[in-house]
Parts: sequence; C-alpha cells; structure tokens
Amino acid sequence: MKTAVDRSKIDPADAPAGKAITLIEAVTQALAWEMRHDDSVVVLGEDVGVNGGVFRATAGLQQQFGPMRVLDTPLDETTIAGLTVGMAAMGMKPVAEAQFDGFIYPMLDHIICHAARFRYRTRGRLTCPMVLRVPWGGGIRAPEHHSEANEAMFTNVPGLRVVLPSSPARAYGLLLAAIREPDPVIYFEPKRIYRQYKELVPDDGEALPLDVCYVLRDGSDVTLVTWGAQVKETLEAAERLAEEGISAEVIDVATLKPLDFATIAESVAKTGRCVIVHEAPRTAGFGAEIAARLAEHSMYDLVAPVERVTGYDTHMPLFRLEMKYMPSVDKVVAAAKRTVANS
Amino acid sequence: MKTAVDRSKIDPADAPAGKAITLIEAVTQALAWEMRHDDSVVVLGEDVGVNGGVFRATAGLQQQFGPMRVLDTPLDETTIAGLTVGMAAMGMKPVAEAQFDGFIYPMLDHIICHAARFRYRTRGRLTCPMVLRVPWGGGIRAPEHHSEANEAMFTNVPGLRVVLPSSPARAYGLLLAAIREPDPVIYFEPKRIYRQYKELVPDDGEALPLDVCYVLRDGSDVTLVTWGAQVKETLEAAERLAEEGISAEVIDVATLKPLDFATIAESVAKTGRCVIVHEAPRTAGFGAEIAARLAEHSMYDLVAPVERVTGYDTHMPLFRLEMKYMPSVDKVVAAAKRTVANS
Amino acid sequence: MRVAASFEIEYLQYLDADGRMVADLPATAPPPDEVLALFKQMLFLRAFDGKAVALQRTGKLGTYAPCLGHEATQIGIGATMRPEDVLAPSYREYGAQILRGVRLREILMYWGGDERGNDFQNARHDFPWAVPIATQCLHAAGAALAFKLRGEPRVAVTCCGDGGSSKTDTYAAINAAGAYTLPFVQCIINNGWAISVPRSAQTGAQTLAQKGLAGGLHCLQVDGNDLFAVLEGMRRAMERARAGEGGSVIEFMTYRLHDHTTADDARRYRDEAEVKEAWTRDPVTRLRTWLGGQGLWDEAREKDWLAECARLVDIEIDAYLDTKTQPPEVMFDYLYADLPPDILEQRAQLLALEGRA
Amino acid sequence: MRVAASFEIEYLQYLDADGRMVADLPATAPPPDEVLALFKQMLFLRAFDGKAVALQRTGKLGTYAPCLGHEATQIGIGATMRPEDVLAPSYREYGAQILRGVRLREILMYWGGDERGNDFQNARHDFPWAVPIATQCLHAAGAALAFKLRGEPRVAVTCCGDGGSSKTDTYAAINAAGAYTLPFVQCIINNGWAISVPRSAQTGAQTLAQKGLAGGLHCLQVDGNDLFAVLEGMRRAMERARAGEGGSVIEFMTYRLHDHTTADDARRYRDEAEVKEAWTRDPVTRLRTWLGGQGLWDEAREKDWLAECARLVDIEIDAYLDTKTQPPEVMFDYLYADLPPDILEQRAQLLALEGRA
Ligand SMILES: Cc1ncc(C[n+]2csc(CCOP(=O)(O)OP(=O)(O)O)c2C)c(N)n1
Ligand SMILES: Cc1ncc(C[n+]2csc(CCOP(=O)(O)OP(=O)(O)O)c2C)c(N)n1
Ligand SMILES: [Mg+2]
Ligand SMILES: [Mg+2]
Repeated sequence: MKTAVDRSKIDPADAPAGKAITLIEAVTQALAWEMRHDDSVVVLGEDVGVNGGVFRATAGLQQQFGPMRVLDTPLDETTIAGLTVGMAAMGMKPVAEAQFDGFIYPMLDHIICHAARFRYRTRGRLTCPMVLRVPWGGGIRAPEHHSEANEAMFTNVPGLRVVLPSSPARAYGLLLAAIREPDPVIYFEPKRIYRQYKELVPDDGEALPLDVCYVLRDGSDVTLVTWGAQVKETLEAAERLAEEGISAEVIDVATLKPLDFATIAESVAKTGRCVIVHEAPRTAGFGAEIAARLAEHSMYDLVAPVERVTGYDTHMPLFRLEMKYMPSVDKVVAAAKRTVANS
Repeated sequence: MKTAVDRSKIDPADAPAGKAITLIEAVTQALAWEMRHDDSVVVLGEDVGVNGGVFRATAGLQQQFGPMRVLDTPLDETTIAGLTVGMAAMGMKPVAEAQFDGFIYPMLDHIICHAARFRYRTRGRLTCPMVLRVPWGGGIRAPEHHSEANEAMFTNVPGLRVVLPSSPARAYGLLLAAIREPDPVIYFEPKRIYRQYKELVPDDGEALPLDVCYVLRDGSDVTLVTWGAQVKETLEAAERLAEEGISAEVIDVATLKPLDFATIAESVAKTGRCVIVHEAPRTAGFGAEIAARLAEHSMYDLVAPVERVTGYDTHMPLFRLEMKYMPSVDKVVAAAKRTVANS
Repeated sequence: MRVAASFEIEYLQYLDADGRMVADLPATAPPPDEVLALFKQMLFLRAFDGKAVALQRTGKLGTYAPCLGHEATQIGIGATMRPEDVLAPSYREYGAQILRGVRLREILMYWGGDERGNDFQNARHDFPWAVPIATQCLHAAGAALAFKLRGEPRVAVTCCGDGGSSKTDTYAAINAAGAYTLPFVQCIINNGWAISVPRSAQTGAQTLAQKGLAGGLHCLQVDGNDLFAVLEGMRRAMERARAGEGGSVIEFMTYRLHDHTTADDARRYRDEAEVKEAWTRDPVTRLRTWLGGQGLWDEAREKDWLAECARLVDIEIDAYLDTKTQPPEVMFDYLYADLPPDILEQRAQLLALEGRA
Repeated sequence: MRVAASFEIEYLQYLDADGRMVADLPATAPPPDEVLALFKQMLFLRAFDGKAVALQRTGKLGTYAPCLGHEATQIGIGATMRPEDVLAPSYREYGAQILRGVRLREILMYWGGDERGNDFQNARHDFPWAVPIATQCLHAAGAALAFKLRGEPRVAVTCCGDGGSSKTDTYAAINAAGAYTLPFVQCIINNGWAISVPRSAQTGAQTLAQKGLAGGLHCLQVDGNDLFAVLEGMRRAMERARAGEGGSVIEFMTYRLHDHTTADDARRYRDEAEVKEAWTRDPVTRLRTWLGGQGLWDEAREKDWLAECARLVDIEIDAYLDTKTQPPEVMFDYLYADLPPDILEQRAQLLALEGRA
C-alpha cells in the first residue's frame, strides 16, 4: 500500500521553489508539467484551446503546446469520449475535459463499455490510459445542469478510478497521478472552490497516490468523512465542534475508487462515531458505500448510528435555492452532535 | 402507505380466470392489457415489432395493435430515449424497450437530464410518464454486454422509480403500475428467470404498488434481502439454512426506488441480522444503500455485522465463468451462517 | 460514372445586407403591414435583450444568453408556427418564444434562478429551455411522432446552433424524422460560433443544411438575417410537414453579435473586425432600410416604438424583480406526482432547519 | 434558384451478379492471380463460417454471428489495408480480420465465452470485436486522430452495418473525421437487415453512403458482392486517407444470407423469397464464374481447395476445443494494471471458495 504524503502540509520553507496557487491553477500546472514531460499527453474538449476552457483550466496550454496537443472538439460529448478511448488505445494519453458535470452522461457508454474494459477485454493487449476531467458540483450560481454531483454512478463500474481532490496541492499531485495511471481515471474538480484559496504548490512533478484518504484533522470523538468542496464546510464544522468540546477527526476521501477504507475504519475504531458528508443526493450516493462498509466491518467499533449529511433526494434547484440543498456547517455540526448524544 | 398484495400468494381457487404463465409472458400480458385499455400506450424499441422482441416480450403485439402502437426504431438507443421523452411530454405513455442491459448507457442522458426532470423543471406543466423496460442480468450464456446488472446507477437519480420484479405475478402487477405511474419508471426484467417457472397470473388489470417490498418467507434468525433473479438462490439458501436450524426471512425488494425500507427495518428488528444479496458489483451497488440505512436506523437492532453477497468488483466475465461471478446459494448460506456465528 | 444519388441544396435570400431586394418575393410572402408588425417585434426583442444584459451586469440576473443578431431568424420562426404546433427551443430563442406567448418575466425568472420561469402561462405545451445542447431536437422528433401517431395536424419545430449541429442528438432527430416521415422542422441557427469554437471547426461539411441529407430530409440554407428568406424557408418546411411529406433541415446563416453569454468574454478568441463586419449584415438595419423605402417606417416612428418597447419591457422587469424567491421546500415540489415517504421526511427535515417544522 | 451546395454519389460495380464484367476494370485493379488468391480466401471464410454455425448447433460454441454473403466485402476490405493500419470491426468482420492475422481459434474463443479470443496474437493493435453497435467507429476516428497527431502514415478503417449507420456513434465518427480531416474509412456494410428491421426502416436516406455528406466526407456506394468494386472503392478511400485528403464513407451493398445470429430465426420476419433472390447475387458464385471464364478455376481445383480449407479450419477448431476453460480467478486479471487491495481480497475469497486459497 502506498502512503499519502499530504502536500498541503509541506512546510513552505522546505518546499522546492513554487508559488501559491488556486486549485484551478494547480490543475493547469499539472497539465502543463505532464505535457512538457510526456509527448503522448494531449488535452481535448470543448473550448479548451484558444479560450483555455470556460473555467480557464487549460489557459495558455494551446499557446504553449500548439493545436496538435490541445484540441478543441466538435460540440458532442459522445465524440469526446469515443475519440479519447480510440486515442488511448493507440498509446496516447488523452486528458479530456467535460465542460460541466451535467454534460457527462453521453460519455458514459464509452467510459463504461470501453474505457473501463479495454485492458480486461483484450487481456492487456490494448489499454485505455485516459483521464476525464469534470468540473463538479454546485454553488457557483450557474444555470441548470451546471451543478451536478454525480460521482456515485462511476463507483459501481469496475475498471475505473474516481478521484476528487479538495485542495490545490492535492489537485496537482492527484492529476499528475491520474495522467500517469495506466487505467482510466475520472477526475472531478470541485468548481465551487476552484478559486477559494491559494496554497504553495511546488511544480516538481510529484504525484500523489491514487488510493489514499487524507486525515486532515485529528480527533477522538467523531469521524467526519467527506470529499470535494464539502471539505471546507466539514473542517469548519470540526472547528465549531471543538468549541463545544467535541473532538472531530476529518477525513478527505479524495480517491473514491478504489476506496482506502482502512484509513476510515481506523479512525472510526478510535472515535466510534461517523458522519459522512457529501453533496450528491443521499440515496445511493457514495456515502452509502462507506456506511455499508462500516456496517460490515466496524459494527463493533461504532457506539452510535452512522449519519449521512448529504444533498436531498431531489434535483439541485436553480441557483436561488442551491445553497439550501447542500450540506452546511450547521447540518454537519448537528449530525455530529447527534452521534455524540445517541451513544 | 400502500400495502402489498402478493399476487403470487393468491389461491388459484379464489383467483379470476387466468392461466399459468412465465415471467416474460406476464410482461407481454401486462403490455397487452394496458394497450387494450389505454390508447395512449405505445411500445417502441429495436425489433419489438414483427419480431416481437429478441426475447419475445412483445410477441404478437404489433399484429394485435398495429404498427402505430408498436414501433420498431432505428438502431440507436439515444434515439429511443429521446423520442420516448418527447412522446411522453406530449401526453403519450411510451413503453420503450432496451434490447439488453448493456445497451442502456446512451439512454442515460435523456433519462437523467430530461425524463427525471420534466415535471420538476416545468413545475408540473409537462411530465414524462414513460417506462423503460430493460432485460437485466447474467446467466443466459450470452455474449459480452448482454449480462449487466446496472440498476444501481439509476437509484442515485432523483425523480426516477426503479423496479425489478422476480415472479410472473409481480412482473405483471408491477408493469401495469409502472405504465400507469405518471412519472418515469425503469423496469428491469431478470432475464435469467424469464422462463424459469410458471404461475397463475389472472389477466385482471390489477396493478401492484410501486413502493413495497415483499416478504417471501418468514424467519426469525436472519433477514436475507435481495431482488431480481437472485430471489431464486436466496430462497434456496433459506431452505438450506432451515435444514441447519437457521430461520431466514427472505425479502424481495422489488421496488428499489423509492425504497420501502420500513419493511426491511422491521424484519431486521426481529432477526438482528441481515445479508444483502445482489448480482451487481459490490462497491456502490444498491446493497450499499440498504446497508447504509441499516447502519443509520437499525444499529441497535443488529447483533451481527451486515453482510453483502454480491457480484465481484470486476466485469461480468464471458459466459464460461459467469456463474462463478454471481452470488450462489453456497455464498448466501455461508454469509448467513457467519452472521449467526458472529453474534 | 454511375450515380447512386445526387443532391442540390438551395440558398434563399431576398433582402440583402443593404436592404435591397435581390430576388422576387414569393407570392406567399406576407403583405407589408405584416412585415412591419414583425419588424416591430424584432425591435422589441432587441430592446428586451439589451435590458436583460444590463440586468445581469448589475447583479439582478444570473448568467444570460443574449440573442443580439438573431432577431430575423427567431421572429421568422415564431411567426410561421401555429399555436397548436410545438416549439422545442435551445436556451436562446426568445424571439420565437415571445410570439408563442412566453412572457419576458418568465425568461428572466429562468435565468434568474427561479424554476417558475419554465412554467409558461401561455405556450403551455411548448418544451422548456434546454441547456444540454441539442437534446431538445430529439424531444421535438418524439413530439412529431406523437402527432403522427395520433393523427394530429401539428408540427414540431426545434432549434439548435451550429455547435449543436455536431451533437449526436441532432443527427438522431434527423434520422428519426426521416425514418418515420415526421412533421418535424430542424432549424440550425448558424451564428458562426459555439462559445469559442468557430463553425469551421465543428464539421467538414460545406453547409450545415446538408446534415439533413443523412436522414433523407428536405434541406435548405437561408439568409437568417433576411426576414423574408426566413419566412419563406419556414413556410416551405411547415407546409411539407403538414402535407405529410416529412421533415426538413434549415440552416439559418446569422451571426452572434454578442458574447456567448454574459459569463463569456469573446475578445479572448474572436477578432473584433469580424464582429464589425457582421454588423454590416445586421437583420434589423436592412429591414429598417427596406421598410423606410416602402414609406412604412421612419425615425419618428422608431423613436415612439422604442419608447413603447422600453415601457413594455420595464413592466416585465418590474414583475420579475418583484417576484419573491420561493421558500426552499419547493425543491421537493413536482419531483414526483406523489412524494414517497422518505422524500416527505427529507422535506420535513428541511422545514425543521428553516424553523418552520 | 441559388445553389448552396450540390453532391453526386458514385456507384461502383464491375462484375455483375452473373459474373460478367459490366465496366472496364481500373488500371489499379489487382492482377488475376491476386484476385484468385482473394477468391480462395472467400471460400476459406465461407468454409469456416459454416463450421462455426455447426459448432454452435452442437452446443460447442455460444451465440455466433455468421458472415455468409459478406465474403467479397470483408475480404476486399482486409486486402486493401496495410499491417500498420488499424481495423475497428463490428462483431462480424472475420474475413477482414483473418487477412490481418486474426486466428480462427481466436474467433471461436470469443464466441465460445473465453476472453482470450480478443488477445489477437497477430494484429496486435487492431481493435477487439465491438458488441455495442457502432461504438468502434468512434474508436477508429480516435485512432485516426492519434495517427494524424503523431504524423504516422496509417489509416483507421471501421465497419458497421446498415443498422449501425443509424447509431449516433457513426454520425459522430463521420463528423469528427470531417472536422479534423482524418485518415479514416467508414465502411457501412449494408446487408439489408438489422436483426428484424429492414434497411428501409432505419432511415429516410436514399443511400447510406450519403451519411458521409453530413461530415463533408468522400462518399461512395459500391456493390459489396463484387470483389473488384470493393477493392477499387477501398483503394480510393485508403489513398485519399494516406494523402491527407481526409475520410470516406463507403456503403457496401450486400446481403445477410443467414439468420442474424445463431440465436435468431429470420423466418419470423423475412420472406424466404427475398433470401432466394439474394442468392442470385452471391459474391462467391459470380467471382467463380468470372475466374472460370479466365481459365483460372474449375471444379477440381475447387474440390481440392475446399478439402484444404476443411483441413485448415479443423486444425483451428481442434485447437479451440482443446482450450481449457480458464480458472475463475482470471476474472480479476487485467482489471487494472495494479489490482487495488479490496479487489485482491475479493480474488482471495473466490480462491477460497474454489478450495484453492
Ligand atoms: C451537452 C452540452 N455540452 C456542453 C454545453 C456547454 N455549452 C453551452 S452553449 C455551448 C455552445 C453552443 O453553441 P451553438 O450550438 O452554436 O449555439 P449558440 O450558443 O451559438 O447559439 C456549449 C458548448 C452544454 N450546454 N451542453
Ligand atoms: C448498442 C446496441 N444496441 C443493440 C444491440 C443488439 N443488436 C445486436 S446486432 C443488432 C443489429 C445490427 O444490425 P446491423 O448494424 O445492420 O449489422 P448486421 O448485424 O446486419 O451486420 C442489434 C440491434 C447491440 N449489440 N448494441
Ligand atoms: Mg452558434
Ligand atoms: Mg445489417
């Protein structure tokens, strides 16, 4: 098992030269690094070229690497997915962008039936080393279909890896790892925190492991498990709980599939309580898998029922009400307190 | 809350005239009944017309109702899904067929972005009363992509209903209900047991509720929860367990979304143990949701860890090994015994 | 050489960029007073569009997709349809929608983050705005199929952009319309750009109209900045559809004079000179010139009408601004016809959090 | 009438159904001895196909999709490709695959439920069989894009059926090939049927070749039962591709003489008379007639060659039948380059169940 080096904990003094950047700049930095060091990496998607992507994740890359490395595609997600699979099978390392989470559904057929299966189907003869980058989740006051948390559907698909970083440093290290990974990776980017804060991310080409959870805060009373943009609210909740004398451990899952359940189980063995926080609708969200594994493996450790703080089982409302839909600090704090009260 | 009348338990003597039919004949019978009684019901899909479907689910329907009620479509699943949404929005009740489970992925965009949202999006102005029938699961020695258990991905989507009958009588009653339902229903048909056995299914147009689980066998030591083709193995496992003095309750979930968790919780409150059995890959299969709800709501009832007996987290192998992939009576028995031993 | 099939695609233009008639108007062309009425609608649309952009710029609207430059195409499409027909628009076809009864406040509510915008009080059976590109095209084909199966004399009209013409849904809709001979009109609004991607990068096809050949549909390319050409092209397609002769694909050649949306900055990828040149083909200017030549329009009349437009638009804007944000529990309304128990429970939790349990 | 665009699609046929040359062979046509060699491959393919069906009927093979009637098309496609080109077949193009080195035992293993069938020992870079209709077309376009980006002089060739020509993936591949000017050849094998759905129900297009117009590709319709026409059509497309002139769509007019697969019974939906008529256009018979006329073939030679075919096919069948079913844990092999811990755990559980922990 690989071990996680939490790059966000690197002391700036010890770090190689680097600068403080946002999460989306970390994405750009990782793309540029890998394109410089591996000729087979190409970037493709709608508006990724001259425009640098609607979020600017690929800003400057076409200027730097030319139109044969950074390709605008025709406006069709089926096309993007199918081309990506074909290119990957021929030995390239395409990094495709879905413009928004709500537009990935036409890509699923090629991802599920082909990307996830080429190695398996051909007994290793052809493979599919690709990355699909997906700006993910709500909270940016965008129109319909621009705010979906649809990571769960990929987690039931064998052969895929699913990654969802929540800090600039992890975005950089995990994207490098995703591109280098010989199998397909769905790489979700929490767009709400694209520009939330900056941190020092040395541009040193150091990848992070793709199957490790991050303990972001140590605690002894309750384990808060989350990923993506909700890491922010969850850390804030831990802070609030601390003020009330409840010590919360916070885990950023970061790599959903394969799941590093050991880290979660270890924490719950210590705390005896677990609150899972995610933005997606509750029913059959990925939180269900974590709760299920706790019910299987950590039953005797748990002193209180597991809690899930999630999006409701309805559609993400248009932007006026979107923040009412999502997990909030209050909701997490309340759930954590229930686990303490119930035990 | 509606209550379930388990039509498989109707005493033949009390039943209206009917004949013993297989599960797939029950599908045909339900389609024909509803088409006779509701002009707005149309059937569409690949080869559903003259050919009566590759499984013969629509056999005779085009002859009976004509080509304006039973439509062969061009060979494109995106087309089928999109046309279905458009027709439903204009007040028809289309029942679309996906030829096999492995071919539904191109349909997801229209199902998720539109079918599931039309009522919500237009505040009730336009709706999407459609059914998507999907022959489901493995075990028929078919080629690649013909044996997928991919129900879980629909269960995280708000606005959908997901149904998976496991007997001729339930297939009939639930399909009638699905067609009459004013919202979209994904109706999976366990193709492995399409012709497994016959039972008396009166053609009386009586629908079954869409949100009720079926307790197929009463027991006191362990609750076995399953759906679809695995109901057969699970009942056999209960039989075997009984021989060894373990009393197993068997629940056929039948309607996955919305989930009738109350029936499951009630059973687990009694038995204290739960084994969830499903064919889909374990990780983030729908079993995870059931286990999660148990971890949330039934923690104090459980005397042993929850167990899941599922497909492995790999692809359904080609047919030579497919039965090795799936849950078996042995695997269920072993898991149930572990729950007894572990408590 | 043996020929398996051959095709010709006609190009329609009557009024050129300078407002000169370059071809004889067809007998079916509307009389001048009707043209005048439609011109006034074009001005109205432009007035609204500008105000909507301004609302967004001042933080009173979410992201908005302007229709500047598309006025002749949109008004021409809307004018050719009957109430019982059905429109499946993309996110930009306000002009056609307004003629079908969609209210400006509804447009603003939608872009203002309020679901009620899609609950058109008129145009009850029209499709809502479709954000996932071109999916509406297949819904229109499905609607057309419903009309055909039920024997209703209705036509389904749908619009997508030049970018949308690359989307597999558009191809699927064209194919289905051909396979079933449907009363279906696919309008491809070629405004030169799909966000930052120029028309030339979307496809190797010389015209977007010829995409209809893939499904055996009637194909036509028209000057989308010439209201007369739009009306004639649509008339032909609608008549074919009503006569049971099947579907059409019409490519409307127009131009996106604005940024893609208010969230976009076209200067990043588009030459200002191109936009300047495109303004010389503006649909409003050329029709104004022609109407002026006919003695039907002048500066004074324009001034009065623009004042009236401003008044009418402001009424709608005020209505929009006066619309209170809905209480959060509406996110559970209309999820299902009957809410399942676990959803009701979540709704109750939300109400409890809001202190209104 | 102003014309926006016009198109002509050529039809290629040299050898008619009766084995008569009806047009001058192009200078590029292969010499008779090469034609003879390809004819022998057609016979070989047919011999294999019949045996495979027989294997299925006796329970020694799973469902199998026969290629009876497609011999000229498949052999012609395979013969025109170079080893470094790439083929993305559907599930039926054994003829082309055999010429590229795919072994009969691999074909049998695939349909016999053994994953190793797709691990082609030759043709290492060709795509595996694709069951989800037409998805392979986009993979071929992706491969062609890779070739173009890397500056490799290779062509990606893909096949789909008449049914597959309705699939959105095919349209997408055509569109991408046009947008990027790719070295791409889309073969549409029009065998008249998609299981029970006739060609006429798939689309309103007069030809399937014209689907290429939607993406601005070179379009051609050829008699797919005439080996000369297939070779010439493919040669043109491959040369265009190699010359950087972009992609082509070729519609091969042939016929599915068998049921769709061994799991299908075509009598439910297809007139026997139609099949009988189709036999009069059989690709094998007509070429045999022509070769006989050239003095290159006769009954004796055919008898010998068929005996040789039977021998060769039997060797492969025996190899297939001798192939042991793999142990179940192979279902975890090649799932990932590195198996994650929880998958290793599941593998261990499986081994334990098998008593081999
Ligand atoms: C399926 C999908 N992919 C991507 C987008 C993001 N997007 C919104 S508009 C647009 C460009 C559309 O261009 P075009 O079809 O030409 O229409 P126009 O905006 O020019 O009217 C894109 C890529 C989307 N809405 N839906
Ligand atoms: C996406 C998808 N949908 C449905 C099927 C089931 N199916 C297998 S073959 C076939 C018909 C194919 O017809 P055509 O493309 O004409 O090829 P042919 O079999 O005639 O060679 C269908 C519907 C499939 N394999 N994939
Ligand atoms: Mg455009
Ligand atoms: Mg065919």
